Amino acid sequence: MKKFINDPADVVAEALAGLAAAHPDDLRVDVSEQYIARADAPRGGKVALVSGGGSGHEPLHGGFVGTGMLDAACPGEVFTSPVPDQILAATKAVDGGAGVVHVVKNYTGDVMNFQLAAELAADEGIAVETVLVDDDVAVENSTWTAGRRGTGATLLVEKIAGARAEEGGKLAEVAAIGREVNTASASFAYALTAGTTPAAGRPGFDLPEDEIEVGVGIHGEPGRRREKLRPARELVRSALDAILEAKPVNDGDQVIVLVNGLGGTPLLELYLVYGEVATVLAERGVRVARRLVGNYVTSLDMAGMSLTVTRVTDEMIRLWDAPVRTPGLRWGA
Amino acid sequence: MKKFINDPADVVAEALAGLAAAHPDDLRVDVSEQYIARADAPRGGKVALVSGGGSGHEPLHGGFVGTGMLDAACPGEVFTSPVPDQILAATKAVDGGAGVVHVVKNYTGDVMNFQLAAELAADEGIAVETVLVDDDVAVENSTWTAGRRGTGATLLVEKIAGARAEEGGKLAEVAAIGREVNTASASFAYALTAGTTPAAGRPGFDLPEDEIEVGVGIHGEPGRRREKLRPARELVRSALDAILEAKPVNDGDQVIVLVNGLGGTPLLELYLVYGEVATVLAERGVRVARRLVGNYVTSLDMAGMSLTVTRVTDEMIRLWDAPVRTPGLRWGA
Amino acid sequence: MDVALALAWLRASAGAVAAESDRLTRLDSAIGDGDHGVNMNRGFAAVVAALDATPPDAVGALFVKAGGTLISKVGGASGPLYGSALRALGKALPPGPEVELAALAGGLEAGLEAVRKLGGAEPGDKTIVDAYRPALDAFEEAVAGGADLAGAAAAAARAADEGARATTAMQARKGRASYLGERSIGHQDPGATSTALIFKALADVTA
Amino acid sequence: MDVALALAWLRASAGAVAAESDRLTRLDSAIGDGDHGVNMNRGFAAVVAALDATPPDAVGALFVKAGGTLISKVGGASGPLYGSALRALGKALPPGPEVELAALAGGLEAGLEAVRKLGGAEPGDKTIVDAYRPALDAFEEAVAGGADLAGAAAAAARAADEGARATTAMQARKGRASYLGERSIGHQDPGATSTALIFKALADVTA
Ligand SMILES: Nc1ncnc2c1ncn2[C@@H]1O[C@H](COP(=O)(O)OP(=O)(O)O)[C@@H](O)[C@H]1O
Ligand SMILES: Nc1ncnc2c1ncn2[C@@H]1O[C@H](COP(=O)(O)OP(=O)(O)O)[C@@H](O)[C@H]1O
Ligand SMILES: [Mg+2]
Ligand SMILES: [Mg+2]
Ligand SMILES: [Mg+2]
Ligand SMILES: [Mg+2]
Repeated sequence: MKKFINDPADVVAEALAGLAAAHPDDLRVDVSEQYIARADAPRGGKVALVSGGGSGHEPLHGGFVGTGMLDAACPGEVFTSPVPDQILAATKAVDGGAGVVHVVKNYTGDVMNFQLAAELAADEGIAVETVLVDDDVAVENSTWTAGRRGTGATLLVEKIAGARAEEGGKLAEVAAIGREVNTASASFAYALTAGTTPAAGRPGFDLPEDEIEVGVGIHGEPGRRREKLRPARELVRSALDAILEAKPVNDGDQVIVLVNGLGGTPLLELYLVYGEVATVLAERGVRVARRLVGNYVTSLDMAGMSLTVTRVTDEMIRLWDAPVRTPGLRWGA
Repeated sequence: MKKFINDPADVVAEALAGLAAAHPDDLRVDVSEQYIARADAPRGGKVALVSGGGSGHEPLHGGFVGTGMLDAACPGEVFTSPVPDQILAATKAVDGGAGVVHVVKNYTGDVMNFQLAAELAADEGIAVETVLVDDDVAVENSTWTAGRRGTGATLLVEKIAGARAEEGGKLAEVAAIGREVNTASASFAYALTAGTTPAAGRPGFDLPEDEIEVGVGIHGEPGRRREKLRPARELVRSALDAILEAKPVNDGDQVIVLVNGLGGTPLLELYLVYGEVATVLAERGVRVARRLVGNYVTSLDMAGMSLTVTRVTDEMIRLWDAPVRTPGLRWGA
Repeated sequence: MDVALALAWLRASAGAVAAESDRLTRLDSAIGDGDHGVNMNRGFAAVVAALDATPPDAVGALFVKAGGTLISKVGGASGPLYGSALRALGKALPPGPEVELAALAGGLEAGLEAVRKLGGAEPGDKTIVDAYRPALDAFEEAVAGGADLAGAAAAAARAADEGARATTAMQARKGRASYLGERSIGHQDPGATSTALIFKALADVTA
Repeated sequence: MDVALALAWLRASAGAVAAESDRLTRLDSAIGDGDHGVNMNRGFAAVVAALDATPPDAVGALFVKAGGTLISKVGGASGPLYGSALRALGKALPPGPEVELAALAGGLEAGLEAVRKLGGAEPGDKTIVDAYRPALDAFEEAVAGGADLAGAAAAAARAADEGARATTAMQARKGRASYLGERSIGHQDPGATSTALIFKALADVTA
């Protein structure tokens, strides 16, 4: 394993220190409690958004803390959900009295740790609403699984619900639009290589030179099946078939599309992929209102990509367009 | 080789089509002449900035076209400089009558092709100033080399000179500040792995599991030497030694720092690296006025990183802070 | 079981988890995200450190503290699950520096109940439950048959190990491994494996 | 040399470059950026296509067109260098559908001069010049010694190949390979190698 790190055990803490040093004006990083908060939090009367999950998905979530998006993020160890103490500390630190929304990706560990934290927060009199993100349609049979994973749609939920909170939305409203965005979203991912966690020191799986993993999540876990590598245009078509079957989009509906790299895929390829996505969606009469292309919800250095399609209302587009000022996503500010 | 592409020969053209589809309002992509221009170019009376180089360095340069930065970019084939025809076409397309600045990275191919293009543009009555970027201090002996390579500082030159042009700077002024930024900059890079060009289909070089290339450029070429992998804090210290020796920074001077991933390095590691940089610079009494951490000047999927330190004036900081609205860099707009 | 034995059990568990950390992580790489060994190791090392710092003087309090430490330090699925199990075990025990065998059996039952409540896993889902359930059955059967703690723990350890091995043939229905569908078959479950290590540690310290 | 022969030469060069494309790229991977074969192939394929589309009726015009096509299609260092060389060769030739041997020798000299002027490389810098210079010397010497085009081309091809081989021992002072410092020693220069292919193509079509 070759990485720009010191001791593998210190990666998360040291990266957090670097994030703090890199954004002294915008972020406040509590290194001992291990959370990242907006420098101006808590803001009285504003609903706060807290998210978190394993590290290794950067810029998610720490890179999405700031005006118009998250109030705090709790990074766990690499690919390991944060612990309740951390989540509770972050929740208390950013609560402005109007309640806190927890944005939780649907993984057993995240769900349980956030649930424990929410119970503790409730004990301290903080109103918490949880928005569960489960957009990954590669997970097919929910009676045989822990349910669909939360992946790319997390960015959309955090951006759109974050904008609603920023403009003064109430706790129930912020949570409601977050849930609507999740319901309207579907994602599908491919991996060409596995990522390497600093602690394990070797790739999560080995793939022959001509095979890919189909339907992977963002934790280096293998996918549903292996297939031979195919041209990008075929992979895009298969992924969009799965996405549009799970969450149908009607003629004339508007969508936001996220073409997301899993960390080791060059932007050159992601733009090529977006070109294929645009072609297929145009064929099907889907109107792409907004799109984002880049490495946003990553899996360390995995070469791979995910597609997310979210059917959006005009209201969601308005909130998507609202100013955002975070290390990982910024416009209008 | 596993990549999200169709035919390797079509990668650049198809990625360009994807870029065009992804930014319909902001960019105008001429697929046949192969350049990317601001949708609102030419702007009468504004000095235009044109850059370009091989593809595979995204978001450089195409991702830096937009308000406050480049007016046009010419992507060549992967790692191959663009041809004069392309550069001439882009230069003519964005010339607003106030002249055009060519930002050229110091590689034999880029220099020659831009030189031929500048001669052709002059023949057509367009005033062209060339700003040569050569910040890579890993290239030591210039009588034995083609001179220092242009790497990370290109982003700073394009941002700061682009801001000067946006606010109405004259041709000579825009070129002058671009050259000053270059002179004030030094960069140094390490590679952990080689990138794979779609056409070659295999990594540019092989590295044992415990060795790194020291002093690489951004084209997958091997560096000055190989070394054993060392902890990030030592690599950072060595790189900053080379940088500060080449371009001394005095106590109290202000700098902008770029911690740049070469494409396959997770943000987690880049932030960790920034933490080390901040520590070393603080020890040396250097004031970091601004910093940027991410994958900006890449070498396909190479796992690697470069550090760039630019000694800046207050004027440069003002121009750095000015609004920019491009696919790859955006703030204040 | 007295405080010293409870402490010895957790220490032995920490040692076993440390020694087998790579194996747990490898199992988790095959059908999960490759962190189970690291997670367990971090958690049990913290448990030992916390108990060493301020050793509780009641068995129940000791397990409550151990469970709370796991919850605070591990994260992931295993942190809340093992943490809640130990907390429930501790809370179910009568106060005092020593507890009877029957009380311990009841506490272990409460621990399993906590895992089931939090994670919703049934036997056969390829989880911790598939080692914990048979271990507890064997423990209770041995106790009913008149065995002492050593005998019951030995029976439980054997059953836990068999249970863990039996997960190889199962298709996961809970946790990350479930995303693999049929591909989860053929690999032993990391969590069931660490559960077997913990029951073996109990057998070792009581033997 | 008449138009047909000039065309045959460029066709043969295109064929050689295509056949050796992988080797050129491999050489360029060792000390450059791994695109020389692809670059040359793209360029010469375009040259053949352009000349097939509208065949010029003068030798000079043919080379000017070929050079312009390389400049327009290749990019990198080799595009402007080879392109300028062919343009200069073409411009130096007298008009008409056929040129004398002496004029061709002069044209080749002008081509080398263009490479030197644009790239500034000296012999020994490990570039195109290290195959081109000795090839031209051998060509001129053969012509001075009374050889015909076939004889001169054969001598040039041999010298170019030797010159290309000799670059292996050199440390690069120009182009990307120069960044490697001493590590550039021990690898044959891709550009010198493609120059040798082009002179061999001339020998082949005139033999
Ligand atoms: N719902 C559940 N109930 C019981 N055990 C579970 C459940 N989900 C996961 N597990 C156990 O957790 C183990 C994985 O733990 P670990 O790797 O530490 O956490 P994570 O899956 O979050 O990375 C699995 O092998 C499984 O035995
Ligand atoms: N200044 C120069 N003068 C002559 N030849 C040069 C010069 N610089 C580079 N070359 C030649 O160009 C070759 C590389 O060409 P190519 O790989 O196509 O371009 P690039 O280096 O831009 O990728 C080198 O092997 C060398 O022979
Ligand atoms: Mg985990
Ligand atoms: Mg090149
Ligand atoms: Mg795990
Ligand atoms: Mg090359």
